[in-house]
Amino acid sequence: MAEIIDLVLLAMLALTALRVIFLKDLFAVVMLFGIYSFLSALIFVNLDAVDVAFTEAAVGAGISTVLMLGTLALTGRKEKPSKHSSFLPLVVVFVTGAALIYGTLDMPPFGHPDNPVHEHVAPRYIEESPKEVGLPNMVTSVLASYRGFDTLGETVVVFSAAVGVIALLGVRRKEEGETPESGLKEHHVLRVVAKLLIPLVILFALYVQFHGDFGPGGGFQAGVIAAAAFILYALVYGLPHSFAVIGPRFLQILAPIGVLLYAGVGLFSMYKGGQFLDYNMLAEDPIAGQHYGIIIIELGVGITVFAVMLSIFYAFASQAERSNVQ
Amino acid sequence: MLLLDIISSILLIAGVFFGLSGAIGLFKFPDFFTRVHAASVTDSIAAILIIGGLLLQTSFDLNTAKLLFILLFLMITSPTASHALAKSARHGGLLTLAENKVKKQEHTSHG
Amino acid sequence: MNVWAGIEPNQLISLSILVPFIGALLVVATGKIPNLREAVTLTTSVILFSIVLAITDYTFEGRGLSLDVIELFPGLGIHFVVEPLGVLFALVASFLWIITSIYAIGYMRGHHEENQTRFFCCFALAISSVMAICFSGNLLTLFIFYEVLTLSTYPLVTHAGTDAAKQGGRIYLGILLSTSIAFLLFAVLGTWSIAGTLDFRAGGIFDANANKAVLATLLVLFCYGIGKAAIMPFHRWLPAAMVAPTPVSALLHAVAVVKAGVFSILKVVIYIFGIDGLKELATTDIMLYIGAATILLSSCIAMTKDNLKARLAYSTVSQLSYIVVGALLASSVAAAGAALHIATHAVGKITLFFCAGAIMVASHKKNISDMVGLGRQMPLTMAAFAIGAISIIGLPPMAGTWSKWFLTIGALESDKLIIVAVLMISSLLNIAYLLPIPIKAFFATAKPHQEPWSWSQTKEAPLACLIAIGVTSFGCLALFFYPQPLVELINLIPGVSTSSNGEA
Amino acid sequence: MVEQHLSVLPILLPLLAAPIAIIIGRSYLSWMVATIASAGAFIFSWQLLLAALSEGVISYAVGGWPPPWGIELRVDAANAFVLLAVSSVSTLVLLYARDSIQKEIDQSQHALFYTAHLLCLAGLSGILLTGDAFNLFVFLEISSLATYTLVSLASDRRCLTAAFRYLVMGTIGATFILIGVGMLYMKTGTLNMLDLAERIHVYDSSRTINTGLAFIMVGVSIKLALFPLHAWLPPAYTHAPSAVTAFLASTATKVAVYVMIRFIFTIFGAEHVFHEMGMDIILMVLAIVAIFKCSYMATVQSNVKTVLAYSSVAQIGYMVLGISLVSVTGLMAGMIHIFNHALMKGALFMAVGAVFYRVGSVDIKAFNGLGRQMPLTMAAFTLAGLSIIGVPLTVGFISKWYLVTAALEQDQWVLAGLVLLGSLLAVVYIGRILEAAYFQKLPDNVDASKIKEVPLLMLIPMWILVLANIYFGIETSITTEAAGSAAEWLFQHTRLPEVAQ
Amino acid sequence: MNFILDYYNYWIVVFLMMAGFYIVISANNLVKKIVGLNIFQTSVFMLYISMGKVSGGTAPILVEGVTQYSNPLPHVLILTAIVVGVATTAVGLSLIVRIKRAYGTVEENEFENKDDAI
Repeated sequence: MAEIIDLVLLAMLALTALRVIFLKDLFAVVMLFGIYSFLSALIFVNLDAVDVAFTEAAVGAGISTVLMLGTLALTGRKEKPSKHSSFLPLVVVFVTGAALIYGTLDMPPFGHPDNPVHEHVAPRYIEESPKEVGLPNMVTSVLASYRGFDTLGETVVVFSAAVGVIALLGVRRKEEGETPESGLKEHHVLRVVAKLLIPLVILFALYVQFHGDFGPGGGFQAGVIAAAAFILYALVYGLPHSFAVIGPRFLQILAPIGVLLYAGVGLFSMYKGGQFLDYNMLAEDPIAGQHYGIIIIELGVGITVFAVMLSIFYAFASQAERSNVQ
Repeated sequence: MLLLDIISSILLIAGVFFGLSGAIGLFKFPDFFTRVHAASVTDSIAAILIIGGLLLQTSFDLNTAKLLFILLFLMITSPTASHALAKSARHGGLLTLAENKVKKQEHTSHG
Repeated sequence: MNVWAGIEPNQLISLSILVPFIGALLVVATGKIPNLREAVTLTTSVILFSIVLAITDYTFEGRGLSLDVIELFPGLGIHFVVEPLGVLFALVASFLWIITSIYAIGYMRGHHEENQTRFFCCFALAISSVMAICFSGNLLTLFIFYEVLTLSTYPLVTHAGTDAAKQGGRIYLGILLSTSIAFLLFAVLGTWSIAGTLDFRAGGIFDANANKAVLATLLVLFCYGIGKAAIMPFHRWLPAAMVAPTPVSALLHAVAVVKAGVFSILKVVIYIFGIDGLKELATTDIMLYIGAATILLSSCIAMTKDNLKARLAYSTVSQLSYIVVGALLASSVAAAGAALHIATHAVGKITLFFCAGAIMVASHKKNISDMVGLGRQMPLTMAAFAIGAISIIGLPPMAGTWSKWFLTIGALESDKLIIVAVLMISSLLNIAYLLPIPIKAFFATAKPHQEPWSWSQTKEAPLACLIAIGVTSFGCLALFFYPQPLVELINLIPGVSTSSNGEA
Repeated sequence: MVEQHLSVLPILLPLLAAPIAIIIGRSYLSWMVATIASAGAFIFSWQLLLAALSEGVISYAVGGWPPPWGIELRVDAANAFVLLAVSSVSTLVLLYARDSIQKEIDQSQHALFYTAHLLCLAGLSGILLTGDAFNLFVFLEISSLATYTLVSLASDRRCLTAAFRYLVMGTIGATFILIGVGMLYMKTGTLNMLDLAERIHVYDSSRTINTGLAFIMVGVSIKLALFPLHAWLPPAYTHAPSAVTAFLASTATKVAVYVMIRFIFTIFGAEHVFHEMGMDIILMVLAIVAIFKCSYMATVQSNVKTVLAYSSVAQIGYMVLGISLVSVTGLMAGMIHIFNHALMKGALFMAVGAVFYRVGSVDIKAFNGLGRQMPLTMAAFTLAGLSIIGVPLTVGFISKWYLVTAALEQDQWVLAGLVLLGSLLAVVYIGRILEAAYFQKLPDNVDASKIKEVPLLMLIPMWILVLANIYFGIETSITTEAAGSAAEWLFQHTRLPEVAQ
Repeated sequence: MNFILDYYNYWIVVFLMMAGFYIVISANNLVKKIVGLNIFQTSVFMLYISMGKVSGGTAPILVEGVTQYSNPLPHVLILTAIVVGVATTAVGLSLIVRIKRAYGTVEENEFENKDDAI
């Protein structure tokens, strides 16, 4: 059964990808990309990767698509027909593809439980992590504890993305802004519904943030969702209003604070005499220590991701407004 | 128990049917507004039916609550979305089929 | 006479390199006051000469001096050793530096040259690196200071700063750097990887079972890598460098650069391959004949040149090949001749260049065709020119005689009659392109009718120049009548002797 | 305390300083923070190198989880040596940047610049120190993102397209590495490098492993701009701000070279890569082509930064050549050149940046007559240029010496000759610039009074690097020992092909 | 048949990767390049996730009575990789916006011939 669903989804993915290649209308291309990543999220669910699916849906189908649309708003939605021949790319792609296919031939068969992947390192995660870390969600315990350094790096990546976007686009300060004519004034229904939804969304974000230890979710997803709430607010009520709620400068403080929070946990454990990010040191009882550590660092991740996503959106949106004003 | 299963599967099948019909309509219908109409069929009635079917599958625990929440959200959001679409299309100056007809006639009568 | 007795002998080496270096710094420091600056130059050169003399004494006493500076690579570093050949070169260089600086002072002032401070500074630097080359104890040291010499003389060549100067400088640097990096460094590294050492050792450093073909290649690489020896086809830089002011030409073509080249070749032949080892290499003869060809060809080219300095330059090319040939003849006597030729050619050629410079300063004449009857104007200069010319040609009673004599004997000894013939023919060619200049200057008459000669019409170069010319031309004579010290020195070189039957 | 955490501190310091720098937001203060952090990283990496030389290898289990379950930082002579080069250059560049970016980057973005620089430093250090294949990918992305930002900070609009091209190429490269690592993981079930090395040999002949190797090699080659994949480098280095170029040219590609060394020798084993896959031939050919093609390209450019950029690609060729010789000496030559080239290129680009600071252009015409106007800067440029050429008593000579010796060890006479011929092209492209500086007259339209020496804060780092060029060219024991023991370490812990034994 | 069942997943994923890769290197419009980049990366993620799958296993969240879990490690790696991907996308897109402002176009061949090559 699972295989069939898998196959169907993969087929749909292939069709989407092909369409993307040949379509010239960039708006449609971006939309198809949204669909593409949503489909892949479904595949991830089908392959038991619920956390990944969650993230992919939130990021690929969500943030990325929004950003791309924002870019299109500034760059125009038509792709010009290109003259240069697509022969060389085809050759490159075929060679690479052939190499990959060649590589797959010795791959362990799909889904067999005795593949080396399931034999060597993973078993400890599956068997020991509930005892060592004490979380039912192994993904979270591996993510936050065993490979916490990776996640610190991930947070820093997000942070540096924010640095890059701000450096490139900057964020128009509120004070220089003109009268808040942006937003969707006349859509009364929308405004009401948005008012209704935003608190719920934020609530949900908090749920995801702190329930991540037990079910799918965690700081990253939570951050994205919370950011989505504010993006909705900004879309409906206009940038100036959302600037009034959370200003870009504040976000610029918030994002690094998340990183510092994360790294601070590591430093504290070092101060306690353990290795960097050794949560066992945070409390007398190692399990409790793991809990504290994971909650705090997830919080750090959440804060950073929220701040970064929102300020990236601000950057793009204020660009769009600037071009509207002009 | 069996009864519940039967009902739920009926609901599900019905939901799937409406979903499909909505999709077909989305392709087949002539202009924007009619298409929005078809689409909204998908995300209103079809969604309700499917979630209802799923509700009957659950053993009335946390999942049930979650499903109900999802239903609630859909009930709020999807009509709003269709409304927003249509409204902005209207603002964009898009006309319905009928209006188009009228316009054409005016053209012919004038010219 | 040894004023340096107080100093630890080995330190004399570092002194001989540091003194000119410090001199250079002082020159820069005193650049504002020309007289002081020139005084610095002169004193430095005198001090240097005395140091070299002291070193010579130790050498005659048979005390080998050596000095380890720093280790660049495991078991290999900058290392200095005093050996007779180096001492010979050092003597020539340091002595002629005194003369050249006397001359240069007169010339530069008489010629109103620009930025003379840079000139004297680089001059001293060049001498310092020459000293380092003389006493270099291994190939690496030799190579390093060979490059330093190239770089420090580059500003001298481009001194004028004109486009011509830049062009000449480009060729000069281009050829010397390229050959040294592409061939010489390659050869050095090859030697290092084969022999495992780069020290200069009597009788060579390669063991008997080293691959002869590779060694033969190495020899070729060395001969061409040492571009300063100006073996054809890598001789272009020498005429190109003629744009430099005359003292520079004197330094380059008589003292420092070219001699450093042939000296390096001699060093390589004697201490890396070993004169006996040379006999077994296939390429020795090839290079030998290339050298011989260089002798003849460049002599012929020299004849076609009307510009005096250009002609002298080509004559230098041919004279250098004498030394190369002497080295490659693989006979002890020929090697001795080659070594001696370093000295004799130095004095001879420097005289000629001094004269050329003097003529340029005094009468602003560059071309030989204009110098007809110049003897009436500058009799002393022209007389000196004649002396130098005869010495270069190798006729008694001039110094050149001896070196050519030994070379010829060496050629006969290793019965290479062709080389003998080449030497003879080239001497004739020398006569043909050098002697006419003074002869025309004295006896040919520029104007059909002219009043009898009197001192009144003389218009000689500045006194400083004349003194220098006098000293060098006297040197040409002196070295003919009293060559013994040099000869003894040469006989100290292992495997080299002036007596035809081999042992010193 | 410090000793215990020595191997994580060089990453941690810049990583913590970056957020602080952006919170501060003031140009001067964030500069202070960045410089102090980088200097601290330098000190720690120095101690780290000493420790690695004495102890051989230092393993640090992040989070207290033993490898292969946790992420391990694994320090040996090789990465400690490269780390030292990176952190020292970073510190000098930060000193230099203070004045340099005044002219090139808008005041409001200085804090962002320092933050990005710190992030880049942290990423590079992470790449060097980590012992985990996937963690390496993460830090690679940190440094890359920071790099794209840094490149795009320049005022010239062409920096944008350059940065974008860099971004696309870099991401493709990173994704290739990701694919390769995935294939290794799929076969071995582990990501820890040492564990990989042990388990991988079971599958030496496996097509999956070989494909993984191929993809990793291609990905890394993009990152280190090996010859056919170098298209992104010249524009990026040309249009980035001078301080950025000085930093990137002397660190980023070097780290990529290290990654290649690490993957070849530690993970796959030289025996497999070179002997069975025959990669040494491929690398050697590419390196030779790179040396000649790109040195030639350098001789025909008019923009001096482009000249130096192409020369960098050529110099990378020398490093890869050293690796491809598959001998301790060859690898040592490569490692030494990583360090030495950092010194040369850092100094050269700093000098060029100084020229831009005064003249406002880096076209070769802009150098006309600068020999008189900016004597110190041009002297620095000259010395560093001689070092690139490989003149004795400079570091360039040392690198070349070892490279050629390594070639001759294996009787590769032709190769040795080619290396030396390649350096002749350096004579040409450096010579052109020097000639302009010393023999051309200053153009009449600029007034000589404006063109004077740059501030001391720019000259000092420049000259520190130049003097290092000469010092390490004479007192070679330090670099030789470090690089030598690094090379030996790598060779002891890899399975060797016969040729090297 | 069994062979195909074992590998069809990998093959389709490879096809998807190559589709994305082709878009990246062939597209002339920068936005489309970025889209291709995302498709490329997402497909690579799928490769990882597929290797973590254990047929008959469930999501790696502890539940009583379940013994067969899928491998959590690839999930963790891909969570990180997704974040990296979106970060790159954001920077790339903002570069595109700036390029549009500086050159007035986002078609590669158009702005390339607006400047001299390097």
